[in-house]
Amino acid sequence: MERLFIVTDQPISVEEVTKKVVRPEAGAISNFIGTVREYTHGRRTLSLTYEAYQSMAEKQLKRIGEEIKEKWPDAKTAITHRTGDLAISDIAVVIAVSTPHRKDAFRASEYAIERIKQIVPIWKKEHWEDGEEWIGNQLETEAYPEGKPKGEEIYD
Amino acid sequence: MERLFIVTDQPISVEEVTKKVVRPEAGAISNFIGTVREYTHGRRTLSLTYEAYQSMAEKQLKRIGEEIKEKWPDAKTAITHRTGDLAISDIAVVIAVSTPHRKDAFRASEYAIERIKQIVPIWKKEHWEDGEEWIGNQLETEAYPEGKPKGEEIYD
Amino acid sequence: MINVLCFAHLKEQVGQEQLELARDELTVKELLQELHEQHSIDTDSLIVAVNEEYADVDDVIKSGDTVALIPPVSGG
Amino acid sequence: MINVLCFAHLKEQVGQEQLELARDELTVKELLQELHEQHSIDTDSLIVAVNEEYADVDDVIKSGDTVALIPPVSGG
Repeated sequence: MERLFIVTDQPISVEEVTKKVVRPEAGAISNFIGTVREYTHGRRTLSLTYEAYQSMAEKQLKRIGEEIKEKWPDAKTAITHRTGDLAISDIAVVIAVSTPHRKDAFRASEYAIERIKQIVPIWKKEHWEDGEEWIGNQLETEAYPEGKPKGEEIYD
Repeated sequence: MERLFIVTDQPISVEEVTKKVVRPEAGAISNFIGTVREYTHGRRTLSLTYEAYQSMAEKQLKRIGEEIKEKWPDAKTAITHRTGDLAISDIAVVIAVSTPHRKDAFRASEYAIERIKQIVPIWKKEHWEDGEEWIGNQLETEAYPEGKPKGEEIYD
Repeated sequence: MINVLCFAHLKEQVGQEQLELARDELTVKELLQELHEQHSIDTDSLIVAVNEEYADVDDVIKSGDTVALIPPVSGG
Repeated sequence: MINVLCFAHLKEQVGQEQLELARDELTVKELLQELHEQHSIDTDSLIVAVNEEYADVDDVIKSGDTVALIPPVSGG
């Protein structure tokens, strides 16, 4: 059984993830590839470390695939996320979604990366020239979107 | 000098096209991959033949890259389109756009495939069980979008 | 006995990947209160997963469950 | 002499990749009229490229230019 949703400490092959969603019914594949960016808000990143709650993260990726299937029934999704130490330009995540027509592929692929940033237990530590820090809630919003408990609100 | 805009009769490597746009300033890459779909409107396609006015097609692909640069100044684009005989699930086109942030990558990648279908002199012949035909104007619209002469209107 | 998994800055703060609570049963809310008192963990922005599913504040955790403290995620 | 490139169904219809017109200078519109009359080409949905750039109906084609007949495209 092919594994469509993977969290791994090995480098990710775009080709390999993409191949999983190629099929006769599909005419379009949209990939999203997240790479390590050197500058964020003018601050230079030297490297990143990703840590995951691996078993749950894979479950959540699978859940995103199921959500996509509900919204775009003809879509097939594969996602691989990397963990460990990454250098600038290294690939952190590869999403591949195939659909019969292109618009759905773009929409579903974008949906997948938004959801990853919401509900998948993976954390990023940025290493700068003058320090390092675990980054939380990249969406820079206090309220958590649906599908995930509401954080402080829930537990207050 | 790396060639970013290519029309070729050789199989396309997603990895190779993608690598051209990886760079430290980018955190996001959106690929679009067009594959040969077996069924269109219930009709079974056996194979496709793509023919191109190669030199002009590469110029037009380059033009699309320039249009993207105008709309999304931080974007870098690479496109390879294949010609010749393709089987079901073969890759016809690979687009890769890298940007600092993900939304621009998705938008620009989608823009690129829309423009390819408008202004790049490449033609598709569909081979069915009961015949074959050159397909024109996939957008199924009479009026041509801007950036391309208006067809019959112009010459009437 | 309940095992609690820690990740990211929590793991560094607590100094270990796992905490053990000598309890047979408690709610998520009670767990967070206890962690706050005993380990000085700031539970304000934490979400709790029980057996790899996000849990509600009133959900009951039992001995043998796998509990994880999930700070705001930052993958992708 | 003006060379005219044909693609896709036009190439098959005309039976060759290239047509030759013994003219020194003419407009795109005149070219299309001539192709319609001499080769029965349906020019209704054609666009003309001159030296690899899409051309306007009043653009002038001169001997030595590379002209291409572009049916509606279907790449991607």
